[in-house]
Amino acid sequence: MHITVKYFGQIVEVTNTQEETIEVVGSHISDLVGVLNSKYDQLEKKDFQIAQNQELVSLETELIGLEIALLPPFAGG
Amino acid sequence: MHITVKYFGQIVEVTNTQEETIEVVGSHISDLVGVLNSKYDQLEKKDFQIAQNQELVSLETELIGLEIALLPPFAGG
Amino acid sequence: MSDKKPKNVFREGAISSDFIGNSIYKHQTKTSIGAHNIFLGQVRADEIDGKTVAAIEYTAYEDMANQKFHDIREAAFEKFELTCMHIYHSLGTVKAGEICLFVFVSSPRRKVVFEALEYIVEAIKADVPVFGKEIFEDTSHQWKVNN
Amino acid sequence: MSDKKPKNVFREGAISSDFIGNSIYKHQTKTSIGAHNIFLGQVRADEIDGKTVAAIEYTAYEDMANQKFHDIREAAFEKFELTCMHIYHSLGTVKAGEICLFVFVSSPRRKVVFEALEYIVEAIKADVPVFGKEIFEDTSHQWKVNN
Repeated sequence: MHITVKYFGQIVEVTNTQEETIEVVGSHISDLVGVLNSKYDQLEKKDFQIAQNQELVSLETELIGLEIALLPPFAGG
Repeated sequence: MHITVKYFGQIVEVTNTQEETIEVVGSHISDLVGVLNSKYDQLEKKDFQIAQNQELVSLETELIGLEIALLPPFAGG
Repeated sequence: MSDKKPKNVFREGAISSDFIGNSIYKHQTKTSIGAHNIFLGQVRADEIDGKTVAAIEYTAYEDMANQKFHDIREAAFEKFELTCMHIYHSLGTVKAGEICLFVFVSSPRRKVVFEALEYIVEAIKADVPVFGKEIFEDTSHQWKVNN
Repeated sequence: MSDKKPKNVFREGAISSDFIGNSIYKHQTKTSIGAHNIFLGQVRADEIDGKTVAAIEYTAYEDMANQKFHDIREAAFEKFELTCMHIYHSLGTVKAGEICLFVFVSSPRRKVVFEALEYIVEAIKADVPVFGKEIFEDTSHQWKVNN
């Protein structure tokens, strides 16, 4: 599956890009995170939540093919 | 004792004056209120607190000769 | 920063939005502040028995009121870690829609300002001898009572 | 008055005191309002390891953030009897002393605005994907985290 992945805040300091398309074999968020961890070796040290189609999800959530975002700790206000 | 008495808000509608000097025989706030009730027959219908020297007092408080104020319900803000 | 002598909290007439905006502006030099909380009391055009409130005419036992505002201010600085606090209250006529009370607290952190502002506003309503004559559009009136 | 479509809550750069003053002014035609409560977040010049924060650079996952602001707004109108609610958040650079968050609630009665404002500000801090890069005076940086 091809998934659009967006990066924000300090995650961009690891990926050096704000958005890319990732090819995933497997059907869960955890499979995508596995691909990202092998691609970016600094990513495991970072604290982030994952949104799929703008809703927070867990590693066990199924990939539905819509936009994924890696969100570091919120700092609004 | 001669006491300066100030009136505020709706109390002024009963007394028709904002300030006057009242001659009191007796030494407590209750004695002053007795004089005022005989002078203004509508006063007993009014809800008010009494301040002596800018502090709220009760009917049992002693008159010390300083300024008295009749304060109807507060409506600040 | 607390101070000893009661200030005059009262302003003649309504408190303007320009005055409030300017007061906010003046705090931008205080860079230890992280959170401001502002309460504004606005005169409501309440309808009572078919008559509409057009304005409130405020009077006060001014010396005692300023002393009470001062006591509230001192107590709030004692209880809460505040950087600044400002209170302004109208005297005289304030029309429906206009602002009659402006309370402004600032602190490094937000939790403090929420608690402090509510404490201060409730104390003002309960303890300060201010009186309000609600003037209806037909010029009749009734006396406002805080609850 | 709730509405269905998410608005854009974000403003480029700091929120000015004039904008806030003007927003207050516009509410003076709404004569059912008795109480306004305003929260302002201001960027602090925190000192960390001898370095001073000069500014915060805000970014956001904008679509999701606007949806979250919208959800918070709907939930607040559901829970509290509010007449109006406005939220503005900065994107881009906001210098120390400048305002980055402006939340404004209004209601006929005061108890409601205190509860509603705190609810909204806490929800914004917890749920909205906004990110803040604290830029020190020497141009180094660290990432801000809400607590």
